[in-house]
Amino acid sequence: MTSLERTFSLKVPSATENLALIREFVGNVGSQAGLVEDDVAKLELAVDEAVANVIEHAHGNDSNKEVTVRATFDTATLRIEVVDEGEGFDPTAVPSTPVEQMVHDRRTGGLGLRVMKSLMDEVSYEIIPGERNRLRLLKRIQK
Amino acid sequence: MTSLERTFSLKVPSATENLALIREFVGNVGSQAGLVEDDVAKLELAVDEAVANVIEHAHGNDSNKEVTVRATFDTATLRIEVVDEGEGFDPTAVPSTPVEQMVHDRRTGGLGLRVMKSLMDEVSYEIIPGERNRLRLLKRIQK
Amino acid sequence: MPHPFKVHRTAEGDVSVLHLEGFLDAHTAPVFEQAIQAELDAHRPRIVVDGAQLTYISSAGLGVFMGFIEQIREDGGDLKICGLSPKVRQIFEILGFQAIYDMVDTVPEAVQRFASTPTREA
Amino acid sequence: MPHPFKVHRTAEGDVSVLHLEGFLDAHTAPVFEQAIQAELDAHRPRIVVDGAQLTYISSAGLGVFMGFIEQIREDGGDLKICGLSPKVRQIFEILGFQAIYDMVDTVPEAVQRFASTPTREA
Ligand SMILES: Nc1ncnc2c1ncn2[C@@H]1O[C@H](COP(=O)(O)OP(=O)(O)O)[C@@H](O)[C@H]1O
Ligand SMILES: Nc1ncnc2c1ncn2[C@@H]1O[C@H](COP(=O)(O)OP(=O)(O)O)[C@@H](O)[C@H]1O
Repeated sequence: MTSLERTFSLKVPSATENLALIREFVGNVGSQAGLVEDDVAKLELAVDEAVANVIEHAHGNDSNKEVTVRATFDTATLRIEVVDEGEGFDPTAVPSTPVEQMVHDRRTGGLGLRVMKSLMDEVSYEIIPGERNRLRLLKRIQK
Repeated sequence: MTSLERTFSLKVPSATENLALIREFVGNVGSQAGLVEDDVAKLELAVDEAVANVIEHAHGNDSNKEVTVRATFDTATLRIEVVDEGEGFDPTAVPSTPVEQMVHDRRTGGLGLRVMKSLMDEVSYEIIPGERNRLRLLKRIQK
Repeated sequence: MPHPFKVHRTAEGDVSVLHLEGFLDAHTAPVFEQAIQAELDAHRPRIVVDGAQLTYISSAGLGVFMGFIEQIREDGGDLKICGLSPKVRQIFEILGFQAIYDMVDTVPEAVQRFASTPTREA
Repeated sequence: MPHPFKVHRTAEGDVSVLHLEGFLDAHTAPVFEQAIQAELDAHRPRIVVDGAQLTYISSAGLGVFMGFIEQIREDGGDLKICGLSPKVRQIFEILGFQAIYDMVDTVPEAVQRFASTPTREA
């Protein structure tokens, strides 16, 4: 008996040096799920953005905290969950400033969310203040 | 404040197709821990042997079960724990038959434990029947 | 994974060429940031970034391009990008960076652009 | 990681050469097992295993070598191993396999061994 759903999870110290390891992890799972090469690359980047935000914004670069990435796939979709224990934020309040304006303002950040949204089929946040914040990314598997 | 110890854990379906992913995981952690290249290769092989045993012997190739690999390092040592929920076994009862005899008997297995022991600095089992079995591998980090 | 990202500097006349190699992410972006800052500190604002060996870029890397371009142009220079693989270029384009940066195929082409159009309107 | 291991077959007279490529572990060992079984089924027990492109081997792969050698020699053939990288060869040696298998550097050398010493005492 084999169920159709497969779950993989990875927990690492909350530090940017682990982004490479996390990309390899989701890349491997993505390949195993049957994503085409181009979609594997998109998945790696979207998860990198998600985890980089947790490390910086939710965990304030405290490497004693941990980041958990969970990946689940069946034949149709691959879903990723990234959970943090930070204070949460209002993703709808993140402004979609044009890049020309951001350049003018000499911004060095503020691009992560839009990258995720353009690479994934669905991006959603579940924010439970003071408890946990969960970002879900979904990629449909091309047949 | 940064503690000296770093812990990484990976949980995947108990199936041999995940051995490659597990090797990459421990390889990445081993490099980050500061193991020399040759020791990283030894670590990958030892963990592969440990997990292959769990998949085959403890979990009977049931991919609905899960394997957890935990890696912890400080500046001196890298420790790996592989936990299974199988029936356990008596590692001291595994015979150390000479390979010449095994060849004669047309054995296709029985080499995993000796591979682990020759590659790692310490190999120990903690068997709690009916509860969980934990294999620990330890590799000292060369300075 | 030791040293997943490197910057190697060469020069063509008064144009500095920064050759990027490997993975440019939130972990390695500070290395790139320092390399550009070093050019500005040395009053060399004519910069070509050669991405031929750049395997990967995330928004943290793109943020370095975004944060410096105004300063570079104010200093009378520009930053031109060349050699991006289709995979990496795609990420620049998702964010509309082709409207802001000169992107060409090769280092000589990028250096040549400084002769024809020394600075570009920001 | 699709297709991490492959076996490619060539022949030199009545010697079959199996070229292994990639990662030979508990997942991929059955592929190697079937390749050897196919030689025995076709009554071609003179086998060279070329490991020049073999990146990795675990005990599951070594077990294939161990399980077949008696049958191969009984059938009047032998299995000779060539081209192993130092990293892979080290694993064979940890287990004392050099006492059981002829291990040489190149495919021609391995094929040549069949001319000089057609079968080896098991
Ligand atoms: N996991 C998170 N926890 C708290 N705040 C977050 C989180 N993710 C994103 N944010 C907030 O949303 C903003 C926009 O994020 P993003 O588009 O990824 O750009 P950047 O991270 O470069 O600032 C961040 O600056 C931060 O304030
Ligand atoms: N995690 C485990 N659970 C139960 N039995 C095990 C486990 N690991 C090893 N064994 C037993 O020990 C034996 C020797 O293991 P090993 O030396 O790795 O060779 P192999 O796995 O190829 O048989 C196995 O055949 C099995 O009976």
